[in-house]
Amino acid sequence: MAKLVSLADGVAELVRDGDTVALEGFTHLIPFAAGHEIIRQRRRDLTLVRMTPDVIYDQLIGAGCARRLVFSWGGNPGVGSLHRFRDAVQNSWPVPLELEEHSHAGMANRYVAGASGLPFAVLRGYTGTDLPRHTTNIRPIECPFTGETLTAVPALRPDVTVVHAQRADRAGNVQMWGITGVQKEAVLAAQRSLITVEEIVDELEPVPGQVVLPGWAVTAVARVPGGSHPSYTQGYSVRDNEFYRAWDAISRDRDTFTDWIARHVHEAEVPA
Amino acid sequence: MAKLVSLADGVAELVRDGDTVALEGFTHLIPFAAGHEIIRQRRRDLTLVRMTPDVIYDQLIGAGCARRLVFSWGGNPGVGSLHRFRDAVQNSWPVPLELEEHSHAGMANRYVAGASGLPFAVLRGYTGTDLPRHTTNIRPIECPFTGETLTAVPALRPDVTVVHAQRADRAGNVQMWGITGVQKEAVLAAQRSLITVEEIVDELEPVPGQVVLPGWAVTAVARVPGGSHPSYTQGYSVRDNEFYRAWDAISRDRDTFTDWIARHVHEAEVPA
Amino acid sequence: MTEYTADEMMTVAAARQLRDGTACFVGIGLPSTAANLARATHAPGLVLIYESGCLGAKPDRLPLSIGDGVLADTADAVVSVPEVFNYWLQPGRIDVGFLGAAQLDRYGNINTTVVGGDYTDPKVRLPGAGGAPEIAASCGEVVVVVRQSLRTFTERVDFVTSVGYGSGPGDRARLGLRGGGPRTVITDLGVLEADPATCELTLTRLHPGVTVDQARAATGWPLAVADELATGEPPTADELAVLRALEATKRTAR
Amino acid sequence: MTEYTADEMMTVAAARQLRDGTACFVGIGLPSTAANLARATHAPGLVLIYESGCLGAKPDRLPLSIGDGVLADTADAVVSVPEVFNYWLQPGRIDVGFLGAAQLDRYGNINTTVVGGDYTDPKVRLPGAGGAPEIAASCGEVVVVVRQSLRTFTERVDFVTSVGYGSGPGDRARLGLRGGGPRTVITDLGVLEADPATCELTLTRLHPGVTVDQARAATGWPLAVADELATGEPPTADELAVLRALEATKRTAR
Repeated sequence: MAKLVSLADGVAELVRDGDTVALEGFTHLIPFAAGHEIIRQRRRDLTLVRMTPDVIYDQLIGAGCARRLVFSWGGNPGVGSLHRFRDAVQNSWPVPLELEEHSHAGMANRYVAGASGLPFAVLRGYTGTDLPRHTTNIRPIECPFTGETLTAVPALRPDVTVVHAQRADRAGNVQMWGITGVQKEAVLAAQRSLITVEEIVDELEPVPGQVVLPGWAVTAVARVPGGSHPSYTQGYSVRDNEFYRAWDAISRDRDTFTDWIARHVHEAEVPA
Repeated sequence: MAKLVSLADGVAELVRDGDTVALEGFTHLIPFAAGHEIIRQRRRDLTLVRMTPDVIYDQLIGAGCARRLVFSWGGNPGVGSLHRFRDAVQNSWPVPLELEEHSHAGMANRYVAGASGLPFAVLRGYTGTDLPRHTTNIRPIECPFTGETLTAVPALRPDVTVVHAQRADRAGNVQMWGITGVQKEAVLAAQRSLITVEEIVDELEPVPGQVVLPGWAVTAVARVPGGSHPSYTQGYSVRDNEFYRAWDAISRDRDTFTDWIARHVHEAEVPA
Repeated sequence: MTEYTADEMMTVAAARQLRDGTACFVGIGLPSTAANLARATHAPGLVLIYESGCLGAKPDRLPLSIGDGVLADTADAVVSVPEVFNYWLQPGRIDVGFLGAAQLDRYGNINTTVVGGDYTDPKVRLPGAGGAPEIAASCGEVVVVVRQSLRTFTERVDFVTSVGYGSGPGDRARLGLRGGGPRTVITDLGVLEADPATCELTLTRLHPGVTVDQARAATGWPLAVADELATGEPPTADELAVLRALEATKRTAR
Repeated sequence: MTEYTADEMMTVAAARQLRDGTACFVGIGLPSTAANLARATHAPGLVLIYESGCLGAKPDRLPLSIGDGVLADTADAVVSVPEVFNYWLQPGRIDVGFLGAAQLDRYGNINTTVVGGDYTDPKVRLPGAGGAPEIAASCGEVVVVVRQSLRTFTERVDFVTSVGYGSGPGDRARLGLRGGGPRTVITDLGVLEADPATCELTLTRLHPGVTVDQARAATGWPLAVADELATGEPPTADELAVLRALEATKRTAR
């Protein structure tokens, strides 16, 4: 059964320096509060994995937590570029950032392979693009029946996956709905998992479109209301589009960024 | 968009002699009425595909519709053997039945590959068993990253898949819930699909645990209330356990069986 | 003491094998009865997983099929059949797999496919593999529940549907099978356990009133017997009462 | 006649490209605006598919991201991200894929990864591939929507993120790409179509008031121009009204 923990304890126990860490959530349910806790605890040398590194990874990268990024699309959705991501790639600030780059289909299938206990996944993908030139993690594979050549990608197996969900019960069964992205696969692919939730309830009332992760497949659950802000949690909050737009200016300059992280992350009031 | 058809027209148009036909439904939602229509229309030389050929396939096999069976478990669940299946395999009655035999995991992944437009699927399966000796459709495959040997099975691509569901709307969007088995994959793997439903409604009210197949991914929908009897349709009917038990005696003897098919299938009242 | 049948003893012994808080892959019939008995007695936190996609089912009556509606209604989650095999069974998330057998050999290899003749012209055609090959490969350990007889406990199985220890020590590792294999076989006569060194099924416990000779006579190979052969406890009054109440739900079920 | 901007003309031209009843894989930004404009005007039965897993979304306002809640709320089905790629895109179920580009060459090869320098030390780091490589590979056809300029329409793309026609005729077949490729490119100046014989993007239509010389001047290779160069229809009053009402929903959105 999953343990119920505080966010600080959950991150302290489950996210370690040097780990491969996946924070997932596809626009919806992005675990911002957990990302901030990782910054507060000053984790270093992380390999960050995420299909769509957006503002939360811009923050983690700018705060110097990451050594390497495995991803398929890095931008501020609907706004533009990620300035901290670009500064790290182009100028190694605050530390160099190594990239391993895939397509969404490849990343999604890598999580599927991880969740399935398989060493690799097969897809029709990447063919003819320049992506395979820059990683050894995209390889051809031949169909043993038709002889056709397809593409193989290795399983993703994060040390820890962190996601946000609507709610959990006291046994740590987790329920999410709306756009649930690749979260089930990301959690099942990982060695450990930390799930922040809006609330902990006695009984999980079934909801259309729900994904339920049984408590025995989850390591820890932390109650973090609003834990997806400025992203949103369907049924609980709406997306703070203003923040996404504001991030462009905040993140463009190293000092403004550093100041923002100091005030809004390091010195933030954190409920226990 | 899916066409709304009568069961008779749907089967006449979509199920052809010599076709590879999958009727799926895992205990729940078994498309018995459609199977009976296939018998009534005296289809021949079908390759029948189904993870769990149970009473419905015993009937199709005994009625002489099948030339070949691709499956992973053939029995009368909770009761015992399938006598028509055994008679066909052991005594070629009424016609010889060729078998291609898999495990559930293999069959499920073959449908997944079919639904995914891939020529094969990879799993940890079959290793050390005698199953690979009897088909060329189970082959080793090497992981291009780790060198580990796994098992490959080819995609299933039925000419037509038939399933039963709770309901559809007028655009042919199909909704099912409860145990939904491998039906989505079986429908998406097929060239054509026929879905029988309990009712056709104006609007599909969302239901927890639902699977929705968009009308543009479905060929035809037929309204067949009770179309899963003696199996069940969650929310509409309960399993007729008596019938499953009675089938043992009905099917044990060729004459009793033939008489039953004549009276309950060929001469049955079929609503338009 | 209450009277009980050999099948009741077998079911109770199988239920006792299941530890609270573990996850168990359950087939229909005796395994399902035993698992539900365990959940209703000493293992209330047992997680029942059915191959129909029901994770954490908590039926209040015995399901009549692995796709019984009561399983979906009471499950923590209902997932697709591909998902139950790919995301839940294959990665080794399930502690115990419960299997039956038409034939079983001394290394716990199981046949549920064909008996007699050859594959294309068998004497008896059985249901086939179902989920068993991958349950046998991937669960933390396997418990086989089967009545002991010369027809079932054979020197060689006619068809290997599910691999136990193959031809002996090291075979599972060589084949890349990651689960622990058939550690325990529960019969109507007693309990056999795989010897850690030889992998051979060894009689370690007799049910009350059963003799070693009876067990030997029901085994188609020279049966290994533990030096310290135990005698199992008979079903308790509570176990019997719960078991019979469960069985009664089958008769009254819709 | 109503005044309109070049971007409005481009969006309207892109919307017109979408036939009623087809399924369209939609990215955020201009493609989403164009697809919703089409659905609100001539193509009410257009099926919008977003990579967040929303199949058949029918938003009543413009979504602000591909994971906007309005997409899930109005979709026929919401599926997982692996499913949208594996079961829906990869098998070729989607008729039209809409893509943008940071760079584009004459064969419709697209770069959205890096510009200038080399891959590990680029002048400009762009967002990367996202869903584009497989959209470009697997959709029935691809429509690229991009402003035409020398910076964008380049002789060679610095990085092939998504394959168009590769280096010319036959390349898609050789690579095993099963979709039809970038048949149409809609810009703020006009419309280019891939020549069926040469695969080269060929200017076939100019937006009203645009000259061939303007198009040539905004193209980094010797631009092929169709013998019968058409001039497109300006946006109708209805198209403009609907488009502007849609755009207004973005500003008032929560």
